Amino acid sequence: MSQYILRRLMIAIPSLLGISLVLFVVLALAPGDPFSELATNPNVPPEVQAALRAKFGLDDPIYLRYLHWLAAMAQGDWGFSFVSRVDVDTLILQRLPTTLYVVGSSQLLALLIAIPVGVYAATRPYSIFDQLANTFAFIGFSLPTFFTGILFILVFSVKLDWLPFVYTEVPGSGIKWAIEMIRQAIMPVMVLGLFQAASMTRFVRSAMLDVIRLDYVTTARAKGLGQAKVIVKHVMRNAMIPVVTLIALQMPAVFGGAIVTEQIFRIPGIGSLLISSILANDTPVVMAVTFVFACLVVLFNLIADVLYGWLDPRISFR
Amino acid sequence: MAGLTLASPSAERRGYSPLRETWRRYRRHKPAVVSAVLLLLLIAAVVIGPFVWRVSISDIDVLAGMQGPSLAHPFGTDDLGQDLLARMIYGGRISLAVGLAAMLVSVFVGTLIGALAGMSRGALGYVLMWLTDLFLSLPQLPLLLMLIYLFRDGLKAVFGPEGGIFILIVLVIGGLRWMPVARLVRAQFLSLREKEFVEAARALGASPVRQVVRHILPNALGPVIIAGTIDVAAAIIAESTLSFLGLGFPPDTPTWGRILYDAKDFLDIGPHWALFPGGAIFIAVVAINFIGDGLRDALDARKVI
Amino acid sequence: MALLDIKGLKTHFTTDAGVLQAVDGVDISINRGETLCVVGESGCGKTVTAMSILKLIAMPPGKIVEGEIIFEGRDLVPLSSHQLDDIRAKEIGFIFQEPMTSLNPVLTIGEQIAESLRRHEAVTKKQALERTIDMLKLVQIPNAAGRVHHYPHQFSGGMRQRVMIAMALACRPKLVIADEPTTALDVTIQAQILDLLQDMKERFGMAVMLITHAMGVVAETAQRVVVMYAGKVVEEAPVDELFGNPGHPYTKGLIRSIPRIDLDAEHKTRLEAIGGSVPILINPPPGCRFAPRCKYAMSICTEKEPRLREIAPGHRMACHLGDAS
Amino acid sequence: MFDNNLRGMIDDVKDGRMDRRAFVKRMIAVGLTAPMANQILAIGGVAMAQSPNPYKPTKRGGGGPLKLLWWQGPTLLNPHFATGTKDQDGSRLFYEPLASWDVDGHLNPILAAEIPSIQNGGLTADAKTVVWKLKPGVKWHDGKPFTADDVVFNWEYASDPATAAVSSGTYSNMTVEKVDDLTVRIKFKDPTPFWANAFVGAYGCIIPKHLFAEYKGSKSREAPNNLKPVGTSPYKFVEFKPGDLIRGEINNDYHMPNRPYFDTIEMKGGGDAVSAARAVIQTGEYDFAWNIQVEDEVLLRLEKGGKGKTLYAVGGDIEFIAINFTDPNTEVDGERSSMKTKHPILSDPAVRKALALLVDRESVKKAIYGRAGRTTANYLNGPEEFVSKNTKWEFSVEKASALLDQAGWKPGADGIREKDGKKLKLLYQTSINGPRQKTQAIVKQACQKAGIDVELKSVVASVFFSSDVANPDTYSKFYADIEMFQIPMTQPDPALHMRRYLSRNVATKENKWQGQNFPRWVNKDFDAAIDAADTETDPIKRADLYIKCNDLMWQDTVVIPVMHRLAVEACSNTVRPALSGWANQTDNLQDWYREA
Repeated sequence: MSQYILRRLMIAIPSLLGISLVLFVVLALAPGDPFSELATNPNVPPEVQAALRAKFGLDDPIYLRYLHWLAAMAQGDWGFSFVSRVDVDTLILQRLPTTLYVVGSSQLLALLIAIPVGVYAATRPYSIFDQLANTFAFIGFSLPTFFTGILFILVFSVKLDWLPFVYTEVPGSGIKWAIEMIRQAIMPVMVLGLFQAASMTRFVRSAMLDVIRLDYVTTARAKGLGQAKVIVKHVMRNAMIPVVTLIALQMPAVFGGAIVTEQIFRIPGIGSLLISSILANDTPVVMAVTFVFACLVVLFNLIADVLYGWLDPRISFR
Repeated sequence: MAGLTLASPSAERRGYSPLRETWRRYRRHKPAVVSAVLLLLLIAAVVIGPFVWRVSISDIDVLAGMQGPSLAHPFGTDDLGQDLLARMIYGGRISLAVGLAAMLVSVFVGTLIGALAGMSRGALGYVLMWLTDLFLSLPQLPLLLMLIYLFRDGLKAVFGPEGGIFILIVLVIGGLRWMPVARLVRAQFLSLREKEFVEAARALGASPVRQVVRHILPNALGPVIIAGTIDVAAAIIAESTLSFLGLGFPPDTPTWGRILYDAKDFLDIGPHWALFPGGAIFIAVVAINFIGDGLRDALDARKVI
Repeated sequence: MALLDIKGLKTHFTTDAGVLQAVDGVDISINRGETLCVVGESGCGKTVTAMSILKLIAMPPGKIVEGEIIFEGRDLVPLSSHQLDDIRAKEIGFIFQEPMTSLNPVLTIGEQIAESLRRHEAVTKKQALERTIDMLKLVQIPNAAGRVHHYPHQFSGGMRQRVMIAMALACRPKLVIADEPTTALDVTIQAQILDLLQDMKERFGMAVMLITHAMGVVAETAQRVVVMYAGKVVEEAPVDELFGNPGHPYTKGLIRSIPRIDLDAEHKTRLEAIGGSVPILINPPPGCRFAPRCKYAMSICTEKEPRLREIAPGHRMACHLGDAS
Repeated sequence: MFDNNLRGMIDDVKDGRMDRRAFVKRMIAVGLTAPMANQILAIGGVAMAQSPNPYKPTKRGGGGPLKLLWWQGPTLLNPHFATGTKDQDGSRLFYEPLASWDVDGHLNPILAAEIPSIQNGGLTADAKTVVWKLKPGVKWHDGKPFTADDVVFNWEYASDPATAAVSSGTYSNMTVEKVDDLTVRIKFKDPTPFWANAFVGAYGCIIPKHLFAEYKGSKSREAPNNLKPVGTSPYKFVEFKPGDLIRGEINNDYHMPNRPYFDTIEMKGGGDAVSAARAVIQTGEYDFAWNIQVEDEVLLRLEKGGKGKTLYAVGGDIEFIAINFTDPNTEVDGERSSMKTKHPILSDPAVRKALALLVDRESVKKAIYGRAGRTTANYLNGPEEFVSKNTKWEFSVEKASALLDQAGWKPGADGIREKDGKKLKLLYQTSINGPRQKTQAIVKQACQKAGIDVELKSVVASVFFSSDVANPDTYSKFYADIEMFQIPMTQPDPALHMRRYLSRNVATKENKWQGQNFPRWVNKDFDAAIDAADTETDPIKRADLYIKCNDLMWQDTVVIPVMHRLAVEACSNTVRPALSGWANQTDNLQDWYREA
């Protein structure tokens, strides 16, 4: 097993280099200018904007900029944001905890909903509960998060005035501070969690239905283990293999943050940083975020494969 | 019941054809049939609509702004007084086309790459997986920005302003959703190709292609169909999220996603404006998913119906 | 008093094409320590009967519409699946036909056997493991202690069937139902499995209901035989009586279709096959269901359904042939 | 006639026969803005009266938190690097200029002891030198004293090209010398009537020399205090997360009495304009929201049962449609919209006039901008004295069609007009923004009624306003027939605003499309008038010259003004902000307070 992991990691390095090259070319080719806001400001003569572009080497040929980036990256310098004029790694590390906290807990909420609902719906196919679960799943992933986000704000903040909808992270401690932190995270986590739970429920239900019909389930029931034990120990144990792999594949999305939700609730996460940098074509930041994202994708693909092998004894590691 | 071979009725059959058999099993799945009818109705409404409802999509009448459903405007009007029904019909064509085309692109490409990676024993598998990882980590926005910037003029010259951007959007949305399907198919292939029936086919001299098409693929269809049907919803929503970020179709092309986006700030003033596009997307997505369910049960020989 | 007494059991399945009467009024009884064989072509309802005993059929679409299943004086039909759990594997063990798919691929065989022990007997994990290893030795699995932690895909078909037997017998049930345990295995392994079953029966004195479609297996193992056709019992008799003096035309047909290796070349006759095929059990025609394929069919056969009646001590048959005499 | 009449009045004020307020009122009646009227007084020898805002609180602090919402979060806190107004607003929380414009258009001294004028010797008659006297006893947040050295250093820091400061434009062609610890002299190379630019307002904020001295020039980006500002403002720095949150707390030894009122200040970034308005007006979660570019209908609805209202400040920002005088579709030696070409359709003045008639400004106001917009025919809409009265606008499809018919554009089979084989088709591009897209739709429909086929195009803002030479979609390349966007007026003076359209400023490939005259309009009279106004010290003549320039642009339909846009803010009912049309929202932060 460890030999297999080592081999996969060795392959990951050139693969990441290739990915970083393609990413850089895509970003360099994409039009846009971090100093665009200066254009219509009469106080700032155009030469200033051009001088800034030259100073940050925006007009150099692409391969040169990539080599600079790679050399800097090798020495651990993740680059310098044009828009905030601050080192990129401080920018990302500042926002990472928020993303992990909000998006992470929404993924958790999604799982806590999807697995029980999916399993229960699969044990009673076409029952009332199953139909309801299906319908809510469809509602879940057919409404975009920007729509449900605003709906939640209108209902819970404006009409009922239960929850604040502007997310501000103020350092502090104590119960009151903790409660406040939770109160303001409820809506974004709900919006994001329900959206992710929707498609996850359908996968869990489908995986369960595939397994529940198999012979060894009848064998298990013939042992008088009782419905609950049969479902948990025998059916779920098998049905969860593809589901666990799917969850592992979605983990990078946790880092990528939820662009739309972070925009609506003003959550200072990686998602909103990514969007503002992309729209302002702040290449170093976008490059850093997407490169970390690529590393996570490769890492979690490996984790998914290892998980698959560990969970399913039939898969041997060649 | 499992593993029990029921005595299936053996009355003489009018010549067994897989298609008729699939249709017979599909008909068993009530919601799937209802959804198929619903989807056809939706498509018909969107295609024939303009000839029936002749109101233009861009007539601005500021005084008639934000009116609820009425006889003159069955779906009401938006803040510029434009008729929402006409815009929904016009936009529906594009939204449905984007959804379906993107799903077909993602399922086809995903299955192709997944199968190749799943079947290959050597380097090809790793190369394809590298490609999948690459596409998984490409951020959709800058790619779209770059593609628009590089190809828009060329496509516009060939297909006209709207056609050009339509193809671009479909390719980008479809072209960036195949990776999960590819991974799913690869995982299925890895386990299925070890199965005895595939070895048997191989023993009978079946070429790798035949093994894949005739034997492995039909068994791997379940999750692919599920992923495909979820993709349609994701594609329609991705198109609307693009307008949320200010990209996508030119402003005067009212796709459902675009209308929903424009309506989001007026939810408390004119909820009708957001309800119709939201509802339309919901119906389309539910229909397509139930059809997916029906198809999966119909095509899955192991499920006795 | 019989260990198990099935009276007038009817198990029907609602399907698109109508109600499928898979089991339509079956009476079977087994005494303690007896080996009963239930034989018949596939699709005659023998497996559904067996599965109905422990309600292992999926309900819906299946449903026990009528009849009683008296086990040690207690009717199992009204019991809920939850109440049946105390009887499953503890009182009545089950051995399935398809060893390749009847074991959970992701659990070790040791775990799958031990869980049944832990469920029904107050044993600690360690004791359960020891008894599991003993069982595996009993069913002649080499290096049992080593292989107890292996997974099903690491065993051959024959070995897996031995594991199934170990699993079924772990709690010393009074009755073991084996649903065509050897059909999926090749002949040499088949004989070993049948011998193993025989040893187990003698060691634990349990009753065995062996379901098969192979008359050869019946001849070799059964003490009493029940012949089923199209959801009904057509003949029941001790094994020697049945082979010696078969009454029902269907039973005669079955016996004649056994290839005889004991006869020398001249006496060999062409094998006789029974024409036609098993009828559809959706609103079947009145009268005897074998009539369309029966050489001796008379007009009454297509009108009135023959009842089981005794034609010799312990030998019953449902056929109008004897009526006239 | 006009001049001596004015001179008479100035003398009356000087010797007390007429009080200042009466003079300013007479000036506005004549068409001068308050800021300009005050400067005339200053130059005319009358000291500019400081009308302090009616700041009511009688003691410092005790006002609790002040929570601000900027839907574009500031990304850096160094005023000299501030790319957008959002960054200026962020820096202004902690740094202060010598003076800022207040709501009445007066220069309000902040770090300066008094406003320079002829009387106090601060100004010279030839408008070439300005002397600022600094307020004594002012301390930086870290306790160090604020002296003239800091002011001189800021000039050196900004004008050094290696610092790559964005404010270098404000500090070019001048020299700043230290007279003594509390006085500074600015010498302009040539007479600048509008002297109140350096060290005033957003770009005039002063950073401490003792913290930034060794980070002048190329090392400017490493300065630790770029992210931890130490200024002189009423609030001390606590925390900053770029693009998200800025927090500050009360500066107890602030150099103004009874100020600031609030104990802590928080500026939260991100989100969009509508939800910002909701957070202030509907749920009252925040006290103030910046730049609410939202349909008036939505704002009216929010204000109904709300906890806040919208505030408007009149400035000079203009949203307009520019006409391309060159041909964007033919390439001449590698350059489209090249000066060697003439626009096949729009070079005909009749067509331009017709197009102007097809912009339905009333509908745009009603459906989109509402109270935040005023219909206008002028490109120059502020300060008052420069606003021309001789222009008017009209919306009439019939007149437009008639004009087009006379010009030889006959409607073809498909209703689109044609003239010798060419179809009347226009590409109308703008940057992506909700209200703008709706304006495009309104204009497109009117054009279609008049037989003009309009194709709409919208470009991402960072691409549209980019100066990247390779990017075809920038406004300065103007690869379209007409384009629409907004140019703000950042100071109460038209010089910078109008100079853009000088013939010599035309955007071409040679100057890498940096020329500000993107319509590529060439007009000799306009050039002459602008050059004259640059050196004209007599404010009346100067005003007339700019009005003439505005009228020239109107007659020749160089641009079609769509909306004179006001600055829109959302504010809670209890907070009293000090806002001005001529300054950024946080420029007078020290005077904000809350009234129950």
